[in-house]
Formats: sequence, C-alpha cells, structure tokens
Amino acid sequence: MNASVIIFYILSAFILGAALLAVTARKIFRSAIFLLFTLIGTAALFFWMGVEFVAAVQIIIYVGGIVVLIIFSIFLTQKSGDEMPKPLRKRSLFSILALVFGFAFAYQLIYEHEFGQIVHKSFDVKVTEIGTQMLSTKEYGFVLPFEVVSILLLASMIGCIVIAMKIKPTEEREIQ
Amino acid sequence: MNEISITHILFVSTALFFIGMYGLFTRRNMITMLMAIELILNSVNINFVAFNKYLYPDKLDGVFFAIFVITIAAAEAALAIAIIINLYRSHDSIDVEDASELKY
Amino acid sequence: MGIDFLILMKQEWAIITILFILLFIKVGSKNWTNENILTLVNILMLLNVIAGFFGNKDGILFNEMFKTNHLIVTEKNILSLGTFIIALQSSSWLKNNKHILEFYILLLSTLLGMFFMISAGNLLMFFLGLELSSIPLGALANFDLEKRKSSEAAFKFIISSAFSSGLLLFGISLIYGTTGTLTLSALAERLDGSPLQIFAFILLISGFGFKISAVPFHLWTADVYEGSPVTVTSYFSVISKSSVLFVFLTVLYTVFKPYAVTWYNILFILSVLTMIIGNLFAIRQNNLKRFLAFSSVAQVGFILIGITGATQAGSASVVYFVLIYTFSNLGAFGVISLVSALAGKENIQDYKAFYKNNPMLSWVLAISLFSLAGIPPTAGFFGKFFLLMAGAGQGNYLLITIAALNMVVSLYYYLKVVKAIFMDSNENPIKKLTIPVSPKLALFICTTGIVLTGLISYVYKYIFSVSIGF
Amino acid sequence: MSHYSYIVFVPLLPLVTFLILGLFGRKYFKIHSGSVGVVSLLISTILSFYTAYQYFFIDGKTNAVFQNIIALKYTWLQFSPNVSIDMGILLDPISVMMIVIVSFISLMVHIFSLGYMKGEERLATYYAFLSLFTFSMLGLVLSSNIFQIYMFWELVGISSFLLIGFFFEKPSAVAASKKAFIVTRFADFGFLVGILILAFYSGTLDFRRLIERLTSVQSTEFIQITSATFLGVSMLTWGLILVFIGGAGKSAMFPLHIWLPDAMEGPTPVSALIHAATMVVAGVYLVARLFPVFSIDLTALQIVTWVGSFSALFAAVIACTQTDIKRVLAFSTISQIGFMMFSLGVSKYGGENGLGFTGSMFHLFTHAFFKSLLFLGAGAVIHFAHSNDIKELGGLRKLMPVTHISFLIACLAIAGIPPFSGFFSKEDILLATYQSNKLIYGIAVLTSGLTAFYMFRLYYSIFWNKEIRIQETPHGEGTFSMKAPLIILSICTVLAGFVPISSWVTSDGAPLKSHINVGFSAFPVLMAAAGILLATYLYKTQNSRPQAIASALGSLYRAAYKKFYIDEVYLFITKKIIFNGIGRPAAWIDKNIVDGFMNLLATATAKLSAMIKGLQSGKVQNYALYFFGGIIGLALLFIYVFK
Repeated sequence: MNASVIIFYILSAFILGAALLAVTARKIFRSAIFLLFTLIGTAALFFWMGVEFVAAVQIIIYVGGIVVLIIFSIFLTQKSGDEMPKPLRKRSLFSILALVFGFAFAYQLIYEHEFGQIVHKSFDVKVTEIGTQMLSTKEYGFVLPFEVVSILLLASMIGCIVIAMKIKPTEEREIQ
Repeated sequence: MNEISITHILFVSTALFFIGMYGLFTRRNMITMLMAIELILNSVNINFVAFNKYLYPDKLDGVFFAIFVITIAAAEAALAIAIIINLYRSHDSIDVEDASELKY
Repeated sequence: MGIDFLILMKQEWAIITILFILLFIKVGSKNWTNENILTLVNILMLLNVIAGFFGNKDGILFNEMFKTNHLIVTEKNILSLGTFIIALQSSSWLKNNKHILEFYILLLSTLLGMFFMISAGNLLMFFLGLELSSIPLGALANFDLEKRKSSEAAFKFIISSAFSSGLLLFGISLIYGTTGTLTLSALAERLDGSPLQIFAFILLISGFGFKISAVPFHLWTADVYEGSPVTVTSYFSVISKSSVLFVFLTVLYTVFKPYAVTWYNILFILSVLTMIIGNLFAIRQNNLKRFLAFSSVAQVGFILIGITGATQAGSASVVYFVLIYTFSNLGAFGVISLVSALAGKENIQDYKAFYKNNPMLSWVLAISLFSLAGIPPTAGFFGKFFLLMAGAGQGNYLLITIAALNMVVSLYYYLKVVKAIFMDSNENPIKKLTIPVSPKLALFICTTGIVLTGLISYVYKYIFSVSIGF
Repeated sequence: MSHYSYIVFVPLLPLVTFLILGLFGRKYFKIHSGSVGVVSLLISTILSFYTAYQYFFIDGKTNAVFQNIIALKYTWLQFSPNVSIDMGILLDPISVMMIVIVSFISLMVHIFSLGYMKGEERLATYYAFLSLFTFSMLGLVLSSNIFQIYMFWELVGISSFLLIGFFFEKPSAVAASKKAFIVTRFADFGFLVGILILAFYSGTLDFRRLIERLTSVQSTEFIQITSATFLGVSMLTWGLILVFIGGAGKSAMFPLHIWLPDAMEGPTPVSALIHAATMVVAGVYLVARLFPVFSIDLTALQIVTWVGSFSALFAAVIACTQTDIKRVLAFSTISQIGFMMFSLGVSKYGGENGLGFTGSMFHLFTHAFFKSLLFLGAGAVIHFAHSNDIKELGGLRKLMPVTHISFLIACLAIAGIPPFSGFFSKEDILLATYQSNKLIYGIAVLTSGLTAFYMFRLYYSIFWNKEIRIQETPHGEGTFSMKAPLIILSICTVLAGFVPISSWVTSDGAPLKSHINVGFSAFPVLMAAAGILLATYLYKTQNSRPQAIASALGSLYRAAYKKFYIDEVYLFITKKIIFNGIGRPAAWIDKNIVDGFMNLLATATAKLSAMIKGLQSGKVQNYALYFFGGIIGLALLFIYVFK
C-alpha cells in the first residue's frame, strides 16, 4: 500500500462524508459549505487522477461559480440561522429503502462487470492539447459541441435575466 | 502508480450519485435540492474521467464529456436559481411542499 | 468541408441566423414595436420552413458528430413547421409582452438544440442537444412571470429535467465505460449485452421516457403543461416531444439493434402503461390544458407501438403520425390558447355552448379532437391505423388489443369535450372572439393539414421512402 | 372493365351533395336543399339500377357464374412494399344488390323527409347529413379492400351519430347518439384488431387476394394462420370472431344491441334509413363479404349462428312488451337481422349448400323494403298524431287510409304470409336451417310466430282498437311527398318476393334453383297465422269484441262465456307468462344487466381513475421517486427475469 492509495481512500472518505453531511445538515448554510467541501474533494480526486485541467475547471466553475451563486440565492431567500424543516418521515423512509437497494443493485452490477484490463499508459492531459482539440474541426475535434454549449450558455443567460429580473415597482402595483 | 481497482473509484462515484439522489428526494428546501443535483452531476464526472484514464486513454472523450457536463451544470443551476427566486417572489417560500398546487 | 459544411447544416444555419437577427434587434435600436417583431419573426420562420425543403443532401460532418440524411431533414422540417405554427399562434398572447424578443430567442435556441440532437452521431452531441432543448424550456415555462402556477411549473420542470439528465448521464457514462466509445456507429458494434450495459441502456431509455412523457416517467407532464403559458405548453407537447421521439426511433433502430428483443419488451410495457394511465387520468380532467396533457401522454403510448414495429413501415408510421399529431394537437392548442388569451378561460365547463358564438373555432377544435381520437376521415385515423399496423407486424395482438380498447376509452373523453361545445346549454357562453390574422392562419394550416395529410398519399409515400428499418 | 367506371358517380354524387349543402346550404338552399338532395340521389339511384341491369343481365356472368369485377382500382397508400391500401370498387352480386337497396331506400327517405321535416330550420344540415350517410354506406358496400371498408364503416358510424343526434336540443337524443357511437366503436375495435390479424397473416388488404389466400388450404398463408394459436384457438378463428364482433356492433346483435332502441331518438325517416335497410345490415354484409373465409372456419360460423339466433328470439320477446312504436320496430329489426345472421351461420359455401347464404341475402333485400315501409308508416303516424305510444293511439284506419294499407302490407310481409315478400325470403332461411340444425329451426319458427304476434299487436293498436280523438290537422294524413314513398314501397313489398334473387346472389356466383315446397312452408305460415289470430283476438278491439260475439251468437251464451274463458286463458298465457314471465325479465335483463354492464365499464373506469389520482400528487419529489422506482423495476425485470 503506497501513499497514492492511501490518499485515494482519504479523499474518497472525505468526499462521501462531506456529501452525506451536505444532504442531511439542518442548517442550509452549513449544507452549502459541505457541498463546497465535496466539490473541492472531487477536484482533488481529479488532481489525483492526473487530469489537472478538469480539476481546475471544477474549481473555477463549481467552487467559484455555482456555489457562490447558491450562497447568494440563500441570502436572497432565507433568513440565516433558521433550521430547515425536517424531511417528511414517510418519504425519507421510502427514499432510503429505494436508494439503498438501488445502490446495492447498481454497485453489484458494476462490481461484477468485467471491465477491460487497466491500460497503464501515460495519461498526460496537457492544457494546450485540450485547447487545440476543443477548437479543432479535424478528427478528435470538439468545436461543434463547444459552439452548441456556447449557445446554451447564451440562452440560459437570457432566460435567467428575463425570469429573475425584478419587475419594476410601478408594474408590480398594477399587478396587485 | 497505483493499485486501485477501477471498481473502487466507481464505488465512490456511485455512492455519491445515490447520496445526491437522497438529497433530491428528501430535502424540502429547493436550493438544497439543487445542491443535490450538483452532487449527482459530480459523480458522473468522476465516472467519465476514471473510465477515460484507466480504460480508454487513447482519446480524451471522457475528459471532454466531463468538461461539458460541468458547463451544463452551471447553466442548469443558474436557470434553476432564477426560477427559484421568481417562485420565491410569488410564494414567499422555497419549501417544495408549498409548490404543489398543480396536481391530480 | 467547404460548401458541404454550409449545405448539410443549412437548417441549423437558418436558425442561428434568425437568432442573431433577433439579438441584434435586442441590442440595437429600441424602435421596434411588438407588432413589427411578430411580423418579422413570422416571416423569418416561414422562410426557414420553406428553405428546409430545398437542397437536401446526405452527409456526415465533424467526425460523425453531425450527420444528416433525408429522413433527418424531413423530421427537422416537421419541427420547423410546428414551431412556425406556434409562432403564429402566440401573437395574441405576446402582443403586450415586454420580453417578446427573449421569448423567440429562447424558443429558437431550443429548436436549434433539437436539430443538433436529431443530427447527433455521438452521445456527447446528443446530450448537449437534449440539454439545449430543455434548459431554456424551463425559462419559457416561467414566462407568465407573475403567475404562481407558472413558476411552480417551471420549477417542477427544471428539477425533474435535471434529475432525469443526471440519470441519463450516469447511463451514458456506464455505456462509455463498457464500450469505450461515444460515437453511435461504433457503439453499435461493441454492445455485448452484459447486465451493466442493460442497466445503462435502461437509464438511457428513462431519459428518453422523461422527455416523451412515457409512464412512469411522465409525472411532471400534466403539472408543467397546466402551469405553463398555453403557447409553451403546445411547444412542450408537440415539438419537444416529437424531436425526442425521432431520436429515440433512430437510436433504437440503428444503435441498439443488438438489444432489439430487450427494447421490444421494454417498449411493450411502457406503451401499455402509458396508454392506460394516460387515458385514466385524461378522463377526470377539467382543465383543458391538463386534459390535453394526459391525452398526449396516451398518444405517446400509441407511438411506442409503432416503434415496436421495427421495420421501415414502423419508422415511417411514427414520423407520419408525428406529423399528423403536430397538426391536430396544435389545432386544439391553438383554439385553447386563443380562448385563454382573449377570454381567460381554460376549463371544459367554460366551453359549454361554445358553438353558439364561435362556430368556426368550435369546428376547428372538434376536427382536431376527432383527429386525436382517430376518427376517419381525419388524418389521425390513418396515423393511428398505420401505427397499429406496424405494431401488428410483430404479431403481438395483446398489445394491439389493448391499444384498440384504449382508443375506445379515449373516444369517450374526446367526445365529452365535443359534446360540451356543441350540445350542452350554458347561460353565458364565451362571447364572440375576434381572432387576429396570424392565429387564424395557424388554425387554417392545422385544419388543412388534418384533412389533407390523410388524403394525399404522396406524404406517406415520401416519408416511407426516406425511412429506416431493419 | 372500364365500362363500369361510371359507377364511381353512385357514391360520389351524395358526397358532392353533402359538400354543397354543408358548405353553402344554409345560405343559398334554405328551402330547396331537399330538392337538391332528392335530385342528386335520384340520378345515383338510376345509375345503380342501370348497373344492376348491366351486371345481372348483360355481362356479369362468365360460364354461368357471376364474376367479381374490379370496376376501379387506385393504389392509394403503399404501406410497405407488400401491403397497399387501395381505393377501389368491387362489383359482385351482393355489392350490386346492396347499392340498389341503399340508393333506393335512401331516395324514398329523402322524398319522405320533404314532407316530414318541412319547416325544420336546419333543413340543409339535415339533408347534408343524409347525403353523407348515403355516401358512406354506398362506399362501404362497394369497397374492394378491407381497409377501405373499415374507413367507410367508421364514416357510417359518424354520420349516423350526427343524424341520431340531429335534435341536439333534446338531451335524450344526445345521450342516444353518444351511446350509439361509443358502443359501435367498442365493437369496431374488434373489427380493427381482426383486420390487423387477417391482414398480417394473409399479407394483403385486398378482399379478393385475402379470400384467395385464406381459403386455399395449401397456401403458406393459410397454414400459418391456422397453425398460430392464441389461448388454444387458431388465429384464423380469432380474426374472424373479431371481425364478427365489429359486424355485430353495427348490426346490433346481442349483447351489443343496446344502442339501437335508444337510437330511435333521431328523426323517424332517419330511423327508417339507418335502422331498417342500411347501417344495421352492414354487419351482415361484412360477414357475407368474407363468407368464403368464414365458411371454412366452423367455430366462427357457429358463433355467428348462435349469436344470430339468440338475438332473433331475444329481441322478438322484448318487442312484445314495448309500447313505443319505434321501439317495437327497433327490436323487430334486431330480430330480423338475427335471422339473416344465423342463416349465414348455417350455410355452407357453394352449390345447393349455399342456400342459407342466398336466403340471408334475400331476406336482407326484402327486409329493406318492408322495414323501411314500417318505419316511414310509423313516421307518418307520429307526424299525424304527435304521439308514439300505442296506448295513446288507435282507430287511425279511417283517418290515414294510405298509411293503414301500406302498414298492413308491411306487417303481412314481415309476418311471412304469402305472397308477400317476407314469406319467400323467410322460406329460404327456414329451409336452410331445417337442413342443417333442427334446434335453430325451432327457434326460428317460434320467433317468426312471435314476430307475427307483436307486429299485429302494433298494427291493431295503432289502426283499430280504441278510437282516439285527433285534432284535425291542416296537413291531413300527410303531404304527397310523404304518401308517395309509402305507396311505392308497398308495391315493392308485394313484388320483391318475386325477384329471382336466388339465381343472382349466391355464395359462389352460380345460380341456384329456388323451389317452393308447399308442405314445408305450411307449418311456419300456420305459426305466423296463429300469431296474427292471437293478436287479432286481443288487440283488434278494446272491449266491444266479446260483447259483439255474444250478441251475434244470441242464445249461445255458454259459448260466449266459454270464449271469455278461453280469452282469460289466452290473457293468462300472454300477460302473465309471456309478458311477465319471459318478456319483462328479458327486457329487464336487457336494460339492467347488458346496459348496466356497459355503464359499469364507464363507472369502473372513472372509479379507477379516481383511485390512482394519488399518483399525481403534485409533489415533485414523489415524482422523482416514482421515476426512480420505474427504472429499478425495469432493470430488475430485464436483468434478472427476462434474461
């Protein structure tokens, strides 16, 4: 057992523990922080696997973007410090049953599946290579998905603006 | 560099996936539901990267997929939060039990 | 590359061009009135529809990320046509909306997403197309900004859709893990039928099932349909659904050919459940939008029967039915959207004695409902008959019998609406509505489509000639 | 056979009329829409008669056998390389006979309606619907393709829905039209599945090829369809039974007959058209059309026989208890259609054995005349007296002489008294039945006795019995346009029996010698006469008859007394046993059990849908749970069970 293996197990435990806390914590703010930990843990796992670029993207977009957004929205909609309502007992019971079973089932399938031999090939993901491929139209080029995703971002930005933009007070009175 | 079997990594991702689902099923606060979805998407990313690295390292399909999933997660989260904020304006609550007028 | 690149993707280019024109208008001058914008959008959409019929070519681009052939072009044309009709119909609702440009930008970007999804030769492109076609839809569902129901519907949609895409992604990742490829054509050769792969396949089907609202993945449908603005509801129920059906068909027929027995059985179960549950719920609805939501769930059950046919006739009958379904459903929604916008009424009781003041609208609604119920000589009859015939090719008469029984049940509730319109008395029926030009045109197109699609044999002949099967 | 191509105008003219009246009728033909309908249908009728003349007398035969002629064929939808849907016109003895009947009866109804519907505000709509119905019915009988027949079949359903619900201000009419539509649609689903089965195995939708492939015992199609079984019954039988269910729905066979009596809510001429001569015989026509296939499948044929004979008896018994004129006629229709059905059922294919087939078609032919005559007569009575309850009617013979005579002729015909037409056709049926199944023969004879009884009960109740006071109406017995069809149809009813149908319409196209066997026919005729006598005894007068007899016979008081006594016995038998003991329960069963079952289906569906409403709880997390449950369920099923 070498250091790399130990690191993996520590990371895994950290990710899963933080995730569990993120979905069970009663204070929403704590929940958000645990989510942050999970995401950072995942980034670390990517780092451990040697795909630094994905790890960086993970940190920039998730940690820097999504979690911040979530925390903002918590501020907008919640008085801090309040405990969140408990989940409905009946539903949590059913969920736990279904999910424990589902997990056992899915993992058993994964466990029994014979994946191909692990290829010990150097897996060096250089940022330049990703950049080139991302905009290449040749083989292994990802320019089309890149463009599609950019339209998606544009559209969802417009959607967000339309929906979240506050209606002017004058109009609001008219509505009421 | 390691002796970790791929199934171990998949254990982490699958567990994360189902933890996320648990959050989605039971959390009553909409924002926490959204967080749970982020967990689900994260676990999928681990899958993609792990498969790519350990089984099919010739091409970067999995890595690219993961990057796109992250982007999509961002777009989805942004829109969902916009919708939640709009809903908060009319409902004065982001408890999911309060948003169940449409039924039967 | 080169010129091919322009020709093969012409429909996508057209949509992107319209998107950019709208963006420039948004960013640029402020002098555009809503009416001008509506006219412009309608003209652009019409041009798009017309352009779709010329210069079709088969081909593959971007290393199989984008592929096109005559069937795909036909499918895209159906979607364009449907979107054009919806654009025409939405005018009375959008006339005074401040966000009219944004509405069309969102609408068209989802259409673009569907185009990429249909053309996808790769799971990544498929997934991105699917997301592009569903995330902005969440925003559209919320377009009645100040209505409680609208935001509830949008929330339900976005959460369910995120959930379903999570499951779908998990499925895709497992498929990637077991085969090592994301390219559809390569995938077909590497499927080995291991349990994990079947699990992944089922996750994939659930993703499709969510979008086409097949039972038990349909539960979001009615709530979202009811809460959203009518125009968006019709978009949901016709365009969004059909696009995924097209992809579903292609994916099952080409990629998952080795799993033919498995998916045949899965579709059998799904279609029986879908028809029965959809019908049972449709019977008890009072809100017309909700009613149509469930009836469209039931329709999907029939379409699944056509898919099980697994022959060229099967795929032809599905595409043909979708075309007819587009006309019929949009006809019904068109009337409902007019009444909702002009009189603010959506319940079946409100439609009692509707015929008295609005005979033309009543006839359009009745014809559309007849077509949905599959009564000759409306096109819906031919569509349904062909679906059943394609399904019968597999020799599963249990399925056909259940389907035929469900047709009778569905007849009951469609007639209920028709009866309310024509035969029930009402002390204050809906007043005479003055219909603007463009919805009138839309209804005219729908009615003509319902009548003629069945009678002109060329339509089916053409669809059959471009269809695929095995 | 291009010289038959004019026949396309026979169905096309009513269609054009429908379009013209439907689109412009309300504006331009407010008063004249009736004449437009009549004229166009007249041309259509003349063309049908000409076709019949040409077919039967000039060139229908090759080697003394009537041929199937495809007058027109147009491949319309190519479903797949092998299966195509054609629009075509098939001429053979039955279709030629049917177009004559349909167009002629429809013409009579059109003419009758000129008077009957006078003053109706939506006259143009009425004639438009009539034309649509005529078009669909003509299209149905001329279809060369099983899909085409199904399409017209549904069209007939819709147009009858429109006609029955014509008086849509009446809630009962609306309910009746909806019921008719849904019950027949329920049956049509059987038809649809049947078509799919037959088409799938035979690989064609074309009638000629389908019959050819499914009747030749060596063909691969035949071997496949008979070797494939479901629940132990071969697919051929299933297919035929399902097709028969469709036919039974339209032809109102038990237990799918419940729509027909209610459907009398429509205007009476419509009842005459739909329920006498056209729509209700569509089922018989369908079985006859596929008869070569039916004839090799004994199970299916047995079902046809038993359903037909049971319906015949059952409906006749119920008819004895009804007091609404139109309902009596409705049940008598069911009963007569039952005759046609079981006659087909006992028949075999070809030669002398095909007598049942011929008899059935013959009866269809004669029944069309006398039943439409009865309905139009009833229409005239209702028009005149404004009542359709026999308890409120009586003594109309002097006030309505034309109607009276024609009604009497029709009653004699339906009772099977020679030389009226019903006698000849019933004769063929009874003979065929006697040769093949004595039990059915017994039922048939009993039913024909009952038929005579209830028809004359109706006749006496309307035209004799008590005298009622009718306010003198300005239109008198009816306009000329109402009387003329009655007279024409009466003549036809008398003469139709002498038409040599048996040498034209046979199962295999070869002429059949018809022979009247006096010894054989005596018994049924006596049976019918007994029924008539009994009815005369009971209903001709109200109370005066026994007294008149008593005074005429003077001293024979005891005899009169005895008569009275016999009367009592008769009364006991009829009132207590037939009415209360059999008729009422049968009617009750009909109303509560059969009808109730259909209603139960509706309520059960509604209940079920209320029960599962919890599924749609409005809570998105529950939705997600169900979603997940669905996936796990499917996965378990397909990984462990179906693996």
